[in-house]
Amino acid sequence: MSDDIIVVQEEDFSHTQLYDQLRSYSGQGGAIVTFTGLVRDFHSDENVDRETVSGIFLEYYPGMTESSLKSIVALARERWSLCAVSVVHRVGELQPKDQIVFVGVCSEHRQAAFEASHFIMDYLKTQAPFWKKERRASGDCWVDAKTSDTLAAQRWKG
Amino acid sequence: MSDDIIVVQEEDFSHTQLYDQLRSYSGQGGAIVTFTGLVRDFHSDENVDRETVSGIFLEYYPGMTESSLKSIVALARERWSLCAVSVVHRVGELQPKDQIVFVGVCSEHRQAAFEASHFIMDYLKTQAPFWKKERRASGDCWVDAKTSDTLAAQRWKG
Amino acid sequence: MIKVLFFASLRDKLGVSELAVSIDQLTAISHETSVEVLVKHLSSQNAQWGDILNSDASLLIAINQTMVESNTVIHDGDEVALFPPVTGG
Amino acid sequence: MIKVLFFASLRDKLGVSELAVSIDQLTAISHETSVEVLVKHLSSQNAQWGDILNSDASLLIAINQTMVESNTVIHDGDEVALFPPVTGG
Repeated sequence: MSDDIIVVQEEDFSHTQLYDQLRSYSGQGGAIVTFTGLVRDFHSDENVDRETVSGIFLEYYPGMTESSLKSIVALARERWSLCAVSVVHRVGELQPKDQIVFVGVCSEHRQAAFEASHFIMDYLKTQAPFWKKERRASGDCWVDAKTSDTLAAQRWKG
Repeated sequence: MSDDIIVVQEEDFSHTQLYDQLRSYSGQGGAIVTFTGLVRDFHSDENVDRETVSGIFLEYYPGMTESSLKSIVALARERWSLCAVSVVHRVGELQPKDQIVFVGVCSEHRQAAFEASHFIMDYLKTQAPFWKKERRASGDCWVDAKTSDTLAAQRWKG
Repeated sequence: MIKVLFFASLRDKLGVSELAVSIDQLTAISHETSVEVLVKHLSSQNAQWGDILNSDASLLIAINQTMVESNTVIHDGDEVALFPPVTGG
Repeated sequence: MIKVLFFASLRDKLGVSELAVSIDQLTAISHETSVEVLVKHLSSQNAQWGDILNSDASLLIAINQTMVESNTVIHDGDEVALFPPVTGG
């Protein structure tokens, strides 16, 4: 538990290094699930056509963001038996195709690893103070929160 | 779709290389989920105490195993919109902590990537012809199929 | 003093990222110094701020870096943050 | 001829991994040459095989590398595989 990695940083992260760490902490774990989010090079929502995005800016709330991620991981550990958890989220200016976020979970069984990593991402998307501004062809624009993300997080309740 | 990687091999695989390939094939995909199964160094089921396992032997049905994996990936592609899928499964003699299986999925949204990779693993566990023999302290023993795996696969139906 | 922080689109619209409010400015409005009272105070400073703060029902609130509801009471020395729904990941 | 393959624990118990059966040996038992008839033929070869093949209701069957039910008809030249439930991953 003390080996959990929870980091907010500007620099890119090494997927290899994060995977190797999870594997080395695996203990009795036989299942590792990783999620990686990449910057997409277009914007789309229900109301507008796709538009090219040349980059994004990620803002956060230093202090609160980290403790929010820790709380989310603690919630996951209450629900599932997990050997190791890693969460890395980047902030600042990012380019299309850049890695934004990594969530990795190692557990004894695959069910727990899949569910816990999915849960952490759904909660991160709706609870952790990060805000995304897209550099669109039509100008910079703060991204609106998505109803689908709120619904995704709600389905873990009750 | 032609870029899908579906391989059965004795050699270890490089998690880094498989992840990098998924990322390079990502297209409009913003979400990559990977699952890795590791050889556990103990045996346990409901009926017996934990027992040390010094290694496993993985048998397969050359030809059928590969086509079974292809069918499972095709089923996943019918259900979810996926940019790239990779499945690598090892066979032969493996040591504790060795990587056994890799399933990686890249898709536009995280929901599809999580669900499709989970689906592929659940189907692989119950449909793909692989058989595991454990080198236990008490002697070699073919592993029994688990009811929990059958139930996990069934929950994707109907 | 109460430290008030604004983030992302809210900060851009208000044109300020941080300001200090004396607890007395809140008790002058109501003896129950809730976040709602803070918003009332800020709205009274500037008509445009009032429009911005009251038009968006989805604004989130944190006191001392923990999410709270708008009826939560603020104490002297607290750090209060107002921000739009989050969009990370 | 029909090529019959056994895998894993079933192969170990039977002591054979592959054998050839003539389609005539099946038509001698029944004109409908299903997998059940093949199992009946194999069981008649050896009492121990009979015990092994009939004791395990969970055996899986593939014809030409596709999973089938036990009432599926076998044709001359087919590859039939019998094996226990799979345990990969």
